[in-house]
Amino acid sequence: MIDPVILFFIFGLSAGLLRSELRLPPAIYDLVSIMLLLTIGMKGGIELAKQPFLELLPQMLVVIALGIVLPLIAFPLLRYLGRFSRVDAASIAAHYGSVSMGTFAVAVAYMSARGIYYEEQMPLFVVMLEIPAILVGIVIAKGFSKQTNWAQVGHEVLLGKSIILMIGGLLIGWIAGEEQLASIKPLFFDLFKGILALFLLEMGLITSKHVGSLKKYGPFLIVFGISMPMLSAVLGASTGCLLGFSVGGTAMLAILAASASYIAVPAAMRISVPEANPTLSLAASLGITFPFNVVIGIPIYYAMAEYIHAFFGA
Amino acid sequence: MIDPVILFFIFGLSAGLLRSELRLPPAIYDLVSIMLLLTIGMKGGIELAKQPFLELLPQMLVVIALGIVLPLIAFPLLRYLGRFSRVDAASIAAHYGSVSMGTFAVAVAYMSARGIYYEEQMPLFVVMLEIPAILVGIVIAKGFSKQTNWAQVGHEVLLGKSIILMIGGLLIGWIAGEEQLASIKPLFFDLFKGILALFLLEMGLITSKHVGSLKKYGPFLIVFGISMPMLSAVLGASTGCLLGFSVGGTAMLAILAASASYIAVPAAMRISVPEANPTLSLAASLGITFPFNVVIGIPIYYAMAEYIHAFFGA
Amino acid sequence: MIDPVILFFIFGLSAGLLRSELRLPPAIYDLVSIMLLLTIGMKGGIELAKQPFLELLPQMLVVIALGIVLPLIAFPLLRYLGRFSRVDAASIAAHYGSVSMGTFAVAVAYMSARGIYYEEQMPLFVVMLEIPAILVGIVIAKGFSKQTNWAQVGHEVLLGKSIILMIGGLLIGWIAGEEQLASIKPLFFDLFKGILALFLLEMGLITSKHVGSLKKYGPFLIVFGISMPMLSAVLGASTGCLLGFSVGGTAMLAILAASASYIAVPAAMRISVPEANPTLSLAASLGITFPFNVVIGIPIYYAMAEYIHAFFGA
Amino acid sequence: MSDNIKKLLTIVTEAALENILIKDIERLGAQGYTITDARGKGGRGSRSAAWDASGNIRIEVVSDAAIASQIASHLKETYYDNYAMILFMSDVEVIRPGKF
Amino acid sequence: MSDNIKKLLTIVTEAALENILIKDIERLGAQGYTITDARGKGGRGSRSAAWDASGNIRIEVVSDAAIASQIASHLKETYYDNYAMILFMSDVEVIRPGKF
Amino acid sequence: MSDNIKKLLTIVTEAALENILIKDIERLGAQGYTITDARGKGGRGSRSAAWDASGNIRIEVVSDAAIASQIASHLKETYYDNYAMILFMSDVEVIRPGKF
Ligand SMILES: Nc1ncnc2c1ncn2[C@@H]1O[C@H](COP(=O)(O)O)[C@@H](O)[C@H]1O
Ligand SMILES: Nc1ncnc2c1ncn2[C@@H]1O[C@H](COP(=O)(O)O)[C@@H](O)[C@H]1O
Ligand SMILES: Nc1ncnc2c1ncn2[C@@H]1O[C@H](COP(=O)(O)O)[C@@H](O)[C@H]1O
Ligand code: NA
Ligand code: NA
Ligand code: NA
Repeated sequence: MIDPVILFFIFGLSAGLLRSELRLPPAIYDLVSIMLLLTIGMKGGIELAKQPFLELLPQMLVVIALGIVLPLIAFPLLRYLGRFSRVDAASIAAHYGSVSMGTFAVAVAYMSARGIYYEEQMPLFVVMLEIPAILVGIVIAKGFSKQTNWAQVGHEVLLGKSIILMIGGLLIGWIAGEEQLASIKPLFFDLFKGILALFLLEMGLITSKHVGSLKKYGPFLIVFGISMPMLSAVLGASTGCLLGFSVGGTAMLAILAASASYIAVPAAMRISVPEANPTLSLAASLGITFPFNVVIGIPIYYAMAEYIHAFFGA
Repeated sequence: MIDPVILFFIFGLSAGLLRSELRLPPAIYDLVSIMLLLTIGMKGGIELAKQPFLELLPQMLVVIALGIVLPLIAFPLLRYLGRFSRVDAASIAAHYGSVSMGTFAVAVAYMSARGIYYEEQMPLFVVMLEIPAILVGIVIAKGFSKQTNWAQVGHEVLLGKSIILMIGGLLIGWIAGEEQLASIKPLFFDLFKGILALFLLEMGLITSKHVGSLKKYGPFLIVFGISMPMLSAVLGASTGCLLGFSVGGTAMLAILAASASYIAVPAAMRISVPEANPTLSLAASLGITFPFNVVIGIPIYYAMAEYIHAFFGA
Repeated sequence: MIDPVILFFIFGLSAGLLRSELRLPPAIYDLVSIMLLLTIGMKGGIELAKQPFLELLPQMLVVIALGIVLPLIAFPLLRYLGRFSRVDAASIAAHYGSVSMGTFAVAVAYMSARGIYYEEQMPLFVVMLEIPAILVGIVIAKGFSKQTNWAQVGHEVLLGKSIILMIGGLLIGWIAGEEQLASIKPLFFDLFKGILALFLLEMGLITSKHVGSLKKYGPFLIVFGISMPMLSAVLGASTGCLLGFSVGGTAMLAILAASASYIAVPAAMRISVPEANPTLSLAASLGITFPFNVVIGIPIYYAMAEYIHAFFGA
Repeated sequence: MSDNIKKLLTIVTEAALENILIKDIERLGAQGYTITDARGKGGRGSRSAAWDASGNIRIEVVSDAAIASQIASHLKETYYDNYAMILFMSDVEVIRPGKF
Repeated sequence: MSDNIKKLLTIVTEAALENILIKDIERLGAQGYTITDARGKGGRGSRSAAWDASGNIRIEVVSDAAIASQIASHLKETYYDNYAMILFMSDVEVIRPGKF
Repeated sequence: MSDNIKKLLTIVTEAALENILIKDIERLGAQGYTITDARGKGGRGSRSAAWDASGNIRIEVVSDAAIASQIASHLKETYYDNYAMILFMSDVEVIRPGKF
């Protein structure tokens, strides 16, 4: 049975494709994203507080390595199979190396609806995975060019809206703990799935605008937008299994690896690699990969995690 | 005892008339309307899923006929008693033939607060009733003029914000069903009356701006704005009784018939019958009929339904 | 243990000082303030309905006197110790004579988290305290000058957004009563602390912008921004004890006295005493006093109330 | 004063016209437009932007003089009688004249 | 260059002044005005529009030259010293000169 | 036409550039700027402002001619190739010429 929040995405997508007047005010899109990011962060923080932080360090390094490897795989595919220019290939690769908060939010809802356990450190990994691919993308596009203002890139990336909200949420959850946060639970936790539904409605509307530009760029982008996440999911699931994660945690890492950024990376690329065409990467990540992942991908990646565990786990 | 959400309307109206600085940002008005429409739609969809759709078809045709008849009654009253120009009379008639979502939302709250049962298909009828009056209004104003871009009118009407949200909600409710929607219940269902209170606060503020322009148009509009809904309610209640509805359902159809549009119809008339003065129809529907209906009308129409049932029912 | 809503304030403040991109859309800030003010008003109104109004009149007069005395104490300190110009000293004095809704909201959360009883009329006193200091400030700045448009000042002050929302909430709570308001409780009451968290996040971001301008105005403003509220709290607590309030009520009056306005008074001063530098008063009330009060002050003022009660009470 | 002088046409009108007007503007040859939300007051009363039905938009079009006056007279004929609308024009210097 | 040339007066100032300024503008004879929300920076520092107290508005008034300069000098005398405010004027061509 | 005639430079571009552009503008000598949010369409397609990544801003700078053309050419060289951006200039009369 399809999750009702996915129905909101399909509804938004259809309304957009039918060119209806429906749109959410930008301020509401902002509110909804802010609440999702804070809640995801807090959920992670609450759980993280329960375990020693130092044990996570090696895992974090492995996850960062995954974030470096993914764009390095995507780039040659795009450059040589897809025949994209160097900068465009680098920029798209960065999108696919990084992660999508929206996909992660849907995955969180998916797991909790099914009561599937996953390791609590996932929100931390989201932050870890968001950043390296951006840096790799810039370096591929421009080399270690003097022209790149690394201080500015660093600021942009670390203090961007989504990272800071997630880190803020993590810290608040960590410091306050579950009991203390009970008083704000009705807003942030109980409304989570409803807020996610509104978010996906808007994502559907936004996606509908990018589906159109797909025609321009031919079938390669469509193929890439589906097969790259599958490949990344295999790598993500293998990494999860290697780190000894539960099936849920393995699936989560697969989902994170499979997801492609459409907020943090486009913003960073726009400033650091302006020669790259933003329509191209958004058409792929928003027009193909995001809908594929939330509607079809998540259950596939979960099955993948089960499969890997059955063979290599335990 | 007056419902507290009505107190919010009165508060907004008073604040507006006192020329206070209070206003809700347009983005919030949008959010609140979107949530009300989605929720009403979903509530209807959940119930519709429980019964065979085909049985509704004849009812739907009757309701559409009601939506055609109402403006045809209103027009001559306005044209010959009220001495309005042809286009103004046609436009106002369209407003009164159509429905007001806000009034319907208050009626939903009224019924559920009193535990009154009504037929589940009401949200479907809202959609059915919204459209015909617009087309009738345009035809009265312009004849079957070649100048009218009917494709554009159709698009405007069917894909307008309120219709699409309600239909989207209906479909989501229908497909997902009550159990599945439990996860988004805290946002959409539990907060419904609170959101309605915010909506009515804003409606009060907006209404206050239209009360002023009533003076300009003399007493006829005031008399019309109260007696037309009463007349429509009688027709609506009779139709409901004829269709074999419960007292609650009969009252609901009376309320729908009595309500006058202030969102979908003004937008459609502005584009299709631009010669009509929008201040005129909004002064009537927002400045008179909406407050009359939500504060006084709903209980009257309910009594009407009981009365009709006592005589003709069973 | 620090309240989690305070963590949101600290998070916003840190994000702002780190110059992150994070900001809440103005429409959301508006929504959040509107909901807090309505809720506080309704809570007060519900309680007020339970007791005879006339008994409150003498208390209200005493509280108004407090609102007149506070700026008269602050002014000479600012003028002669701080060497501010007459208009600047008058304007800052008005800020400190008036109250901060945000601080009151945090205090409400503080008390309810600890189950501390306080007199129900507090929201009424908030309204009483907001106004006199503004008038005193204008008179100190300009004398009873003919130039001052008192009608306009009155309108500005009495119908300003925050006052009208609080009065509206009070009346709705009073008329409807607790039982009737149960239907809107999920939005306004259950989400209160979550909404307060979002509000404080934004307040942290806004505060961060004012911390910077403190450097310009030297250490006097910092000292004043901490010691003036302490002094006011002593007066507020004494008044509370004198009026025979409980420890909670005494602490509340201390907190109200200690808080400094940053919404209503700046707006009124900007129009009525435009020669006063708004950066100066906001740097003090937002950059120093608000954070001091919500993070450290409230428990101190509560201890103060206990102390006074132990000595003079009962 | 060579060919890098173009016309800036500014239109202030009801938000409800947005979709229709941009079709007209493109059809009449403009290479682009910029829209901001606005409120205001004029001969047809106050438009407060408090909600959908009462907002204004402010459209700017940079184009050569012929297109600008064509758009202006089309709008005047089609919408002036029935909609709140004003328009005004001025000369602006642009950097890439070929673009407009 | 006949009587369909009017003045466009643009004022950028603190949002808090909105209600007062539009009274002034109407009293001094303008037939209308258009307002957009803005942010910015000038001699009186940065105005970020992050919340109520720190926003700017941008007011445009089309009128004949006499009224425009009357408004300009009234604003200059009354508000320049104490409020963040700039104003500038230019010629614009209008279509229905009688309207302004 | 004395020294109270200044240049008004208007820039319409992607919202993502806001922080960078205002640094450039200040560095090149402008005494202030005003920004409004906008949407629009041009050679680089439609920018609907429906969410963060697709909004435009409209920046106005009043300054003397030398600074205006310096800013204009800096922007042209640095951003025109890779960003959605237009700019145009006109003369405006200001009241306190020393301020700009
Ligand atoms: N003299 C004016 N100066 C500036 N804007 C105006 C003027 N007159 C009208 N407007 C704007 O144009 C809109 C429509 O004008 P009108 O058709 O005169 O009601 C108004 O809502 C204002 O925003
Ligand atoms: N040189 C300028 N160019 C464009 N806008 C300006 C300029 N100077 C000031 N402004 C705008 O006018 C407002 C008030 O200016 P000021 O009084 O100089 O602080 C600022 O917040 C800006 O929005
Ligand atoms: N001819 C034009 N008139 C007015 N605004 C324009 C024009 N062309 C482009 N723009 C604006 O400038 C932005 C960037 O233009 P472009 O680089 O041509 O895509 C567009 O999104 C529009 O807002
Ligand atoms: Na990825
Ligand atoms: Na009707
Ligand atoms: Na105080």
